[in-house]
Amino acid sequence: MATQTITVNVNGEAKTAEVEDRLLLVHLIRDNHGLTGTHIGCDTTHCGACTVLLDGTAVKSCTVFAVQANGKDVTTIEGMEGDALHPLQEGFMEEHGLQCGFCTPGMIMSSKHLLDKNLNPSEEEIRWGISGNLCRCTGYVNIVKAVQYASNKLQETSAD
Amino acid sequence: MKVEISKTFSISAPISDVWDYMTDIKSVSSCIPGAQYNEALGDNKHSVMLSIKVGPIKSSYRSEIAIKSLDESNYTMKIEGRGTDTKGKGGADMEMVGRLIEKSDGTTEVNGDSSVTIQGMLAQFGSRMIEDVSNQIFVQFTQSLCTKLEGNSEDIKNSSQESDNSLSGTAVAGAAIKGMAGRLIGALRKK
Amino acid sequence: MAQCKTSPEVGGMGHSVKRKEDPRFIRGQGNFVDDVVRPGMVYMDIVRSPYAHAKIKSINTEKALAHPGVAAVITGETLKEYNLHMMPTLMSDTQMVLPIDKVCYQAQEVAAVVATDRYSAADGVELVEVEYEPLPVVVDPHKATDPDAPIIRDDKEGQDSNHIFHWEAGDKSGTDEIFKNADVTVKKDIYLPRIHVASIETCGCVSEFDSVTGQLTVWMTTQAPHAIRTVLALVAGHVGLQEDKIRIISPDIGGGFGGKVPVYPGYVIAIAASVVTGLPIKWIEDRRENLQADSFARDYHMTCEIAADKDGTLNGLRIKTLADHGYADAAANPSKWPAGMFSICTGSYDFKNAFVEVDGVYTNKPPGGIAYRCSFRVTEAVHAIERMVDVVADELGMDAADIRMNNFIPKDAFPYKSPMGWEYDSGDYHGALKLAMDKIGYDKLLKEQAKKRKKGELMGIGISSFTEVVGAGPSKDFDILGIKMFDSSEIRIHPTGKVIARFGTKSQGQGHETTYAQIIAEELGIPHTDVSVEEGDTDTAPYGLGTYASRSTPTAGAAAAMACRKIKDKARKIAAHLLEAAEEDLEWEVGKFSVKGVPDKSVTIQDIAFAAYTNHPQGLEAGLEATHYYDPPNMTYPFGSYIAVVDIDSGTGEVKVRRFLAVDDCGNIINPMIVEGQIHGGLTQGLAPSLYEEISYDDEGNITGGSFMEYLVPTAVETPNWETDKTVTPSPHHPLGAKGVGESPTVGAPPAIANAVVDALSHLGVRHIDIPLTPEKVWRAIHKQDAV
Amino acid sequence: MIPGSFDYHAPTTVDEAIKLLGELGDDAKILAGGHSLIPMMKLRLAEPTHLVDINGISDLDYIKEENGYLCIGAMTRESALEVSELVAEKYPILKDTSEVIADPLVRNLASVGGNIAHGDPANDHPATMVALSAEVVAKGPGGMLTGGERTISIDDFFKGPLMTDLGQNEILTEIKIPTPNGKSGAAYKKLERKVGDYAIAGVAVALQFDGDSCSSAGIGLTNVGPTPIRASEAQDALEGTSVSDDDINKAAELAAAASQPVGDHRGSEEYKRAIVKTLACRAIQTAKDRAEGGS
Repeated sequence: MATQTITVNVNGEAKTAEVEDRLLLVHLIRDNHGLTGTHIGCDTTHCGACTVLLDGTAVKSCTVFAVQANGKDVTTIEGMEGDALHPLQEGFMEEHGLQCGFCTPGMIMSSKHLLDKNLNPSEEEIRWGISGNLCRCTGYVNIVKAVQYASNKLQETSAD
Repeated sequence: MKVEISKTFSISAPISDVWDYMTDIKSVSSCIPGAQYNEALGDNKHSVMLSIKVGPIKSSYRSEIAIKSLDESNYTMKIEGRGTDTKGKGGADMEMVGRLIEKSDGTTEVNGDSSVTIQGMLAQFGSRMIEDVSNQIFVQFTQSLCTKLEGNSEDIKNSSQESDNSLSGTAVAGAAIKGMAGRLIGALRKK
Repeated sequence: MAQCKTSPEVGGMGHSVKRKEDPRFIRGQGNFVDDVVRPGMVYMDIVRSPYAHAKIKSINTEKALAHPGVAAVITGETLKEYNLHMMPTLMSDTQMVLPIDKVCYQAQEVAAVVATDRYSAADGVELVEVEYEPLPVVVDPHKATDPDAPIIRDDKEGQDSNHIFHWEAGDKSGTDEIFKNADVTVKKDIYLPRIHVASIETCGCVSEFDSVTGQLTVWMTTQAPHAIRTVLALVAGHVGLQEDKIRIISPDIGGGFGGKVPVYPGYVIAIAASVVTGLPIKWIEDRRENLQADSFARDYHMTCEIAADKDGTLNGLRIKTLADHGYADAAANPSKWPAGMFSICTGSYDFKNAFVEVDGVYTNKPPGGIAYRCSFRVTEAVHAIERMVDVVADELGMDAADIRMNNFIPKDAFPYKSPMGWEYDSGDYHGALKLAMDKIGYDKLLKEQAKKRKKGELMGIGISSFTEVVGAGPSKDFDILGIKMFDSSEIRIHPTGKVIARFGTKSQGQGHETTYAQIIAEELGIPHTDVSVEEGDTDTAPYGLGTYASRSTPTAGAAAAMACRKIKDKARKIAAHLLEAAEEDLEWEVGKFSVKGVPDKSVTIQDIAFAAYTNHPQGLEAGLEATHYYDPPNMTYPFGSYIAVVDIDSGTGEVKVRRFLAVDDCGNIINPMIVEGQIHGGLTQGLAPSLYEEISYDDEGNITGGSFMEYLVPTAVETPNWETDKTVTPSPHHPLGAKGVGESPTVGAPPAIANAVVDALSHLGVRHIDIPLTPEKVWRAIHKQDAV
Repeated sequence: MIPGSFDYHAPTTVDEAIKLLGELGDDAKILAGGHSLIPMMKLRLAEPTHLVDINGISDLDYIKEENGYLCIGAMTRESALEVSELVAEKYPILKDTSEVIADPLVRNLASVGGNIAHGDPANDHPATMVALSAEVVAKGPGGMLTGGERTISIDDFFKGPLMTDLGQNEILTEIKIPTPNGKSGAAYKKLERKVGDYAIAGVAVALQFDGDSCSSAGIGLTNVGPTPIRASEAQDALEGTSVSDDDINKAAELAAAASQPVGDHRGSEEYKRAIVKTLACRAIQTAKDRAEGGS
């Protein structure tokens, strides 16, 4: 059983762990580091519940090995709130963009990457942008609205 | 899932040579890509290990092959096989009826109808490839058989010896991409 | 909402208050089962059968046990020692927990490996060697009862075929008579395929047994924790698990939709393993296991017939159904209802007579028969009737809206007794359809369609005017394994006027913490923000049957209102004491009692609560709390009219839902935002099986659709921007006038979409296509005319 | 789902990677984007004992024009093709293709080289590369003279399902696409059941015109055979024509005839052939429109 010692910068904090080579990033985050906001829903890269930002890019952490994140930045849902809620978090709450809450962290992380690339996406761009994430409860209408809410708020902030 | 393959091909060799060769499981195994003959189990049964490597996917089937009937007067044989995945992920049953016809030019026509029934992981997750892979195995088998039988008779007798017979892409491969594979591929149906 | 009785601050009924649940979920602070960690916890993983039907010749655990980290391998033989290898199903059939000698479906549990971590457990699974001897497989339910079909349940005494039950409802001879004399009869075979709820969270549990105290605690993905506790006590009482020592905790649930109602073997194995090893054990399914082995929905093969007059008057309905139950009848139905509420199939129409029969059979597939977000088998019934009404309309050259309008049960006929014996509580079907037609511009769409048809473009408009039956249920008719289907609410008001309320239900995303708080706010005038709601812990919550079949608002919601009213009765006594007035001289307005005619002389509910603990009248018990077990007098009958507009690509057969308007009527609404969200979600789960989802099996019993690679859950791209509206027809018997709603759209959407697709192709002679309406099926209907 | 054990190697240069592959032998696999391999490993269909991760090799991620070719480094992410201005302007077929691969999250990691080197006939780039007559650059240990580098014509690259011409110790380093000149256009059309699904079928078309006449045509087909398929007769049927509606229809029929689909739950053989025809018509039309300056 091959192991390595890796250091991953998780939500701004360098965390070191000795891991098996085959450990999946999602298990490093959840089991080793106890950040259980990142979920596992499908194991085959379809549902996106495990989405995190790896060096700023949204990836499905169930399909990345922990060793591949060595020396990199990982942002999880737990890293989204600064002094205040992130506008996306606020948007999901304001627009009723969640029900059971299981897909929500992944949705928020994907949306974060989407807005980082395109601050003012159209409805269609939002729908395509979150098409790597499955939600079984909301029917997506209010998730789209939540992203639009955040987009508006972020544009207001950047205009200030 | 079930894959049925019917195929006809000719071998430039006398019918008796072809019959002798094809009814000898040990010899014929050496033509099947990935097959390794283990031992005779008596009662016309034989143990063969079949390893298939398709890209990063490797699977091995511990197989028992039984000659169910041999009718030399009509050159007809019936073979059954049952393979079990060595990792417990399923199994496959095979049934093959082969018939040889002596042609006037001294060649032998081989008619084969086989069906393979697959249960388990491979049927679940590999189904979109199984038919293509089966076909590839068959094409390679035919080529290998022809090569061995169309050599001289001494070669035939010794041909069951070890050789690299792993499944390779080359058989259908380049042909497929150049749009010619249709000509190589026999009737292939899924039930 | 104009007619709200309470202020936005109080947030009673009709206010779209923000959800109390959200702050934890948007921060990743939900507590789902896989988030539960116990000291010394080990992991369990399951060995599953690659064969659909096979004898087990041997199980060799040696290599697995030798693997580092593996602590134990549990087989059927292990469980047999405790007589736990079999378990009862909800329909009083039996089901294997782990097999002794044979497996009956692909992916069936064969053994379980317990190890120090997930990875070692998964490795152990690979190392358990099982020798099988494949047996002939029964896949097609139509062939299941053939004389030469292998008997799947040869373990059951007297079971000499694969037939499970025959059930019928309605009036056979009366219906046959109508058919004999009918102007017009139509007949169609309609199949609703096997589908899976596929909640994004799979199933799992953490089971912890304290061998000193005998206390068993199980954190479990269950929609019905109390029922689970009782069943566990009944089946495992003999090994010393008694009900007072069993605590089931259903933490946050990542979607249920009925899939988390049954008891799966994995739970039982994990519980047994924790009892045997004394270690806390975590078992979490992966998606393959979830789709391949957990309870399915639908799988009804229906032969439907309608007898009508030439003018389109619907007179008689006959449906004969073959139900594929898999290898055990593990349907989640009330005991007396082996086909659930399928007999609601006369729908929104005033049929003179009807008759249905259902035969259940065993096949080599996983057991089940759960709802997938609908009340027991209502989706099947609604699909049958709503499709068939269109078939009649096509046969007679009538408009799909006209035939509905002409046959609806009129508004003044409620309460309406259906030919099957259901008593519909209230409805206004004409109103809902009219609103839907006006809102979507039905006439304009018809014109557009006519124009497009001339150009060879394929566009369809589909209507579904469904009636649901939800809120099980009256105890005289409904039970789960003998436990009556009431539900409960226990409300306790603290001295400072803050509230803790506990319920026998369990939210899986429906927003109970918010909705129930609003009911209490409505009834007592206490701000919803002052109400904490708890569910899912059997040690603290009052007994209830859980959340499924849209029953929470009809039962537990009603229980909350009734408990509040008990509290109000007592509060009145305390208020009379505080105001030194007679009880009958007091009047209630939101949040306070005042003396009639002297509005200044009043006490708030908060004052009363404080007095209940500090200054209660002599002779009256202290405290201010109440519990109510609500046994509904009837079901509730939400309804709606949906209109779908589709465009079809004739070159590929692809269907695009261009617009979809849903008009729902669920009576009085507690939180409009939440209700609308429920409808959006339900519509998407109606779209999914209409166009995408299906689990099927090949002749050897291999599953297709066993992962999200092949089981096609729609994304935001496939899902249209749902349009919604509502009518409000209160339930006359529910204390709040409310009806269940979460499932209406899942029930109502598929026939709207199917009707739209058939409508788009009707000029080509197409009369029916089974869902899912895959590109190939639609393409064939266009180009090959070999659709049904 | 948990993958089996393996040893992880993270070389930083191509040479180092090749050396490792040579040393580790047949049980070593290259880990590129990982979005085909890792799911297979989690299903334990693939159980390599060594993974050689080439994500840390920095000089494999580029999109540039050079010596008459568009050169794409093997580790270029699919998402990079989607946003590249050069691609959007001159090679819109690559944007067509990358945009329909899996979903946006997968495309953030999935690599163009991996999509081709995996040899999966259901992947989308292979057919596009066939239509564009791309070349694949592979690097292996080789001799002194060549540095182990060879260029493989796309027609010689795919050998069967998940089988390519790459040797065990060779790495696909670059894809070279001839730069279009003059009047030309190309397009990719895919029919999928939903976002993230493999193609029921896909058709890639590249057309070169001499005036109003088609001087050369490339047509590649996705997921209708053991490898991507070049529809040669369909190409021939377009060459020398004005690509009229009749010509398009005829070529599309020949493309359908060239396909070798097997029936599965995505569709029957008959249906898939019909889809090849439909998509071929549409792809040829779009390619023609693009050549004529439309989009």
